[in-house]
Amino acid sequence: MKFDTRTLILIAAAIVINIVGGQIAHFVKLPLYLDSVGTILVGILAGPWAGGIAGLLTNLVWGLILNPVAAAFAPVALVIGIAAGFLARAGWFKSWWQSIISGAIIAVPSTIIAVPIIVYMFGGVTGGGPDFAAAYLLAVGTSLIQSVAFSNLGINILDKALAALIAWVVASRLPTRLTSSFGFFSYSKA
Amino acid sequence: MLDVASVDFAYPGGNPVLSDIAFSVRRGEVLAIVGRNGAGKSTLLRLLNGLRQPASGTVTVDGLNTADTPVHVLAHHIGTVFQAPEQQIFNAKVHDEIAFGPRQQGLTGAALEARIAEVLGRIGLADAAQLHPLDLDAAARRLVALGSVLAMKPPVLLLDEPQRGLDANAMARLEAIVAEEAEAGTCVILVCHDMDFVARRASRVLALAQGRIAADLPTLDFFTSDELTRKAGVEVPDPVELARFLGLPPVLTPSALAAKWLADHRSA
Amino acid sequence: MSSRSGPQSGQTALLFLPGDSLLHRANPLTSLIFMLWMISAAAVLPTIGTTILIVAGVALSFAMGVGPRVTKRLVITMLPLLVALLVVHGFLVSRPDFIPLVGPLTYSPTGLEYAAQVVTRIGAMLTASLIFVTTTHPGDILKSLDQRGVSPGVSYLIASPLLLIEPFSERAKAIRDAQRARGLDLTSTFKARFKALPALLIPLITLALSDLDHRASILNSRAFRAQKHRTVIDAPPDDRFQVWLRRVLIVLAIAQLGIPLLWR
Amino acid sequence: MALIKVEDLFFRYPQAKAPVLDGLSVAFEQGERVAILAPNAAGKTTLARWLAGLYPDGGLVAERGHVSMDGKPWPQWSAAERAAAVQFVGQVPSQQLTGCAFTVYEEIAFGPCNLALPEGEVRARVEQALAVCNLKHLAKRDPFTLSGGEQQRLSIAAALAMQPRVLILDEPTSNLDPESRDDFIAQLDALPAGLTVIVFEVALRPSLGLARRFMLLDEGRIVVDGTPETVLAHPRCIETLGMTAVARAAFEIREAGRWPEGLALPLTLAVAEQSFREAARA
Repeated sequence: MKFDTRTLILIAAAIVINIVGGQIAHFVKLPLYLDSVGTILVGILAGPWAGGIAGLLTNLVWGLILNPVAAAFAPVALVIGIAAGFLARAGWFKSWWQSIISGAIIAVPSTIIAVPIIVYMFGGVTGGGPDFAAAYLLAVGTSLIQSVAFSNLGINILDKALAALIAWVVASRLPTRLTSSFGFFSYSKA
Repeated sequence: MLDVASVDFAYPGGNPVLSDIAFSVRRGEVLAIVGRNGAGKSTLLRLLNGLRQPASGTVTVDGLNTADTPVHVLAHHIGTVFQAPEQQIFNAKVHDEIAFGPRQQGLTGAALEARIAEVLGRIGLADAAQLHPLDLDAAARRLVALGSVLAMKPPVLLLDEPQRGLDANAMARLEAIVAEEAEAGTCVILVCHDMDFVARRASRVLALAQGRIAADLPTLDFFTSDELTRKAGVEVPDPVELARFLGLPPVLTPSALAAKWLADHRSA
Repeated sequence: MSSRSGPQSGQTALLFLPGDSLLHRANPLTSLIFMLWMISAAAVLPTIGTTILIVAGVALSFAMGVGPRVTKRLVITMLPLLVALLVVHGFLVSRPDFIPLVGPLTYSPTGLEYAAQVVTRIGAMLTASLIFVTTTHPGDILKSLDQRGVSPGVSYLIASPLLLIEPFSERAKAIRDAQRARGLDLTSTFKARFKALPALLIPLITLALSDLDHRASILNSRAFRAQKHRTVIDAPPDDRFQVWLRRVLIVLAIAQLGIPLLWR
Repeated sequence: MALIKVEDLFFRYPQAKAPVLDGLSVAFEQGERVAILAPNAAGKTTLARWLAGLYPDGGLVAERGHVSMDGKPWPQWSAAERAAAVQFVGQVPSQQLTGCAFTVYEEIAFGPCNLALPEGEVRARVEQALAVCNLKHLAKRDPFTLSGGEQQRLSIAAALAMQPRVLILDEPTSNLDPESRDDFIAQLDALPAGLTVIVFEVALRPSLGLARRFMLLDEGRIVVDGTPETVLAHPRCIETLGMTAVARAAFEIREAGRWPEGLALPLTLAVAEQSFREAARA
């Protein structure tokens, strides 16, 4: 797997967009992460492998600058990029509603990868939002692994559907001058 | 229309960027803000449109104190065209980009379309309405950014280096728009490095040096003072220099120079 | 130049702190393998061991001049995890040894023990990573990779995002200001703020893509990836002692992870 | 033999109706300093990229014609050979940085390192480029924290470290304030004499200090090629790019029938006084 120079630069830019995305969510005071918009966008423009690498490296770079814990979740981000790329290849990023469905689909494999990391490495918690949902499910008598899986899946579906929708909105409004060098993008053209 | 009263500004923990700034601009005036890089021009611009607040003193735009008015509300009274049009263009069509501002003002339907058509005509991009703004050349992109602000019909217009990278045709459009706006009573403020452009279009020059006002004079008076232009670190436009070399009365523009020369040599 | 100093060469976005300590001067590979050894130890040690590892790690960080930053990051990251783990395992996950506390609330000593085990384990691993990232400049890691003939594309993918975060963050602010100054309201209803997102994100991404075009030409014209290997200047120094230290640490790490598995 | 030769180049972008370069032919010799003036949308950046060997690239190919250096068309050059032959510096300073060097020093060293030159040679080249572009005091800075003018000097230094024979600059002065612009023009004069420099510009006045050979690029063709006086006085140049202020004043006097026949319109202030006095005597 050897990427051309443009794809390499695209991946690097997507990593930065993932990281700065949180800042933009803060500008509009919305409780969003927006940390996979760049990854999904690379999946749409340049395919599954580029998308996967963008996701993986986002979390590794995050580990270097802000929080090494993010590195533990790098495999999850990898899966998001790969899934987005395959869905784009299958033509599931051609319209806004397809993108929302694609986002919900992406949530499934990413949760499957995330749950064992959360349960076996972090004892079932992440120190973030899904913990409250998981705690509620536990309190009503669900097992730990199920609580983590349900709470993360629920939040992931919302988050990824939204991220995929935003990635689609951005991609569909890009000037052709800037996207013409990405042949893979033609799979997402209506 | 625009009033700046004894304004000081400093970034947190930094040296003062602007001190003791006071001036007002009337309807129909074209004021050029000039000075070296780092003299405080871009900070002053941000104080005028409310993106920054003065540490002391007040800035009043169209009767509104910038300290009590949210930036997006102030935007309807003072329109800013920034240096990099790419930082604000986000629609896939020139038409929609122009429509963004008036829509915020509640304009819809035929009135909106009429406004868009008028602006597209003025910036000379009527044929490009359905194109992606970023597929246009650099000068056209700059004009789209200008158009998106013109469409809001703000009583104060703030243009940051609008002349950059424009060829003769695009420049003529820009100059015509500046002249029309001033004629219509808009107060136009240019932040500008191109002194030929300032000499042709500005009625008054505000020169900043080290965060203070070094001069606030009619354009001709400013450019004919060696001391002030040196202090502000700006080039003297060639026609001003040439008129002086030739012993002609002071002028600002090539046309004025030619006219004075012709008048002077009529007898010859 | 392997130990960078002076505020000018440092990146504000990085956890790295310039300095001249033993770990700052060590070859990045040595630091990396030291970190991996510590992480492997944390994976297998009991609570008491991981606690000692954290204390030792924090002490080491102070000796290396990065103590305050490591401690601060450690506390900020671990506190929410600690609280969540105590609640989840101490009170929520049902266990045979539940003891009534007040009212309907019960707690489990084994659950609390488990929470302590997980917290100290993650804490020790985090301490190891923090010591590594605060004392090792990414530029030096990349030079070590280059030196070992790793493809220049890989170093590009790590270095470029690190360098671009600050400029992009500045750009995001400039875009926000430009949009507000043309009437975009970022303070009104949920729906309006949500609809404002494209106005902020699209310029950022189109600018990134227009950079891409230019940067690709620049990289190509600077012969990026034109040769299989590239020259490394100011390569981080290495010596026989460090080479041997790394070998010993690798063997130790494997043994630590392997022996408990064989035991079972 | 010409150093760079463009022969009947006809190029359009995919999906575009009109060609950007419409059968363009031109040649450049070693050591020449050339300014190519072009109005907006005339094909300026596209031609610059062709000259720099960045095209053909993928689907971006000429329908007709080609560009060659030393008589060898670009596609026959390897990436490393081309990088050592020609360097291109674009318009926006921050976009000319590689984005993978933590210091100014590393930014300049990046290219020579990619050529796998010995470390001593890399250092010698970097030191020389730092000196020529007056960047020694900034060597340890993060490139992205420099001002626009400094970044511009840096991208030229990084290009020079490749020791190219041709340097192509796209609107190098448009993002500079007057002081950095004057520094920059002085810098160009200090470049090695054997280096061919081709500058693309929209603005007339800054370009006058840049070159001795001028061209006007318009609608995908070179319309006129010669001295600054002939190019700037060409009607099409006046129509698309206007005139310098002193030329405009003289032109209006000529329109009034008072400028002597045969007296060239002055382009710069330096010659204007003399011309106007001559016109007054006539």
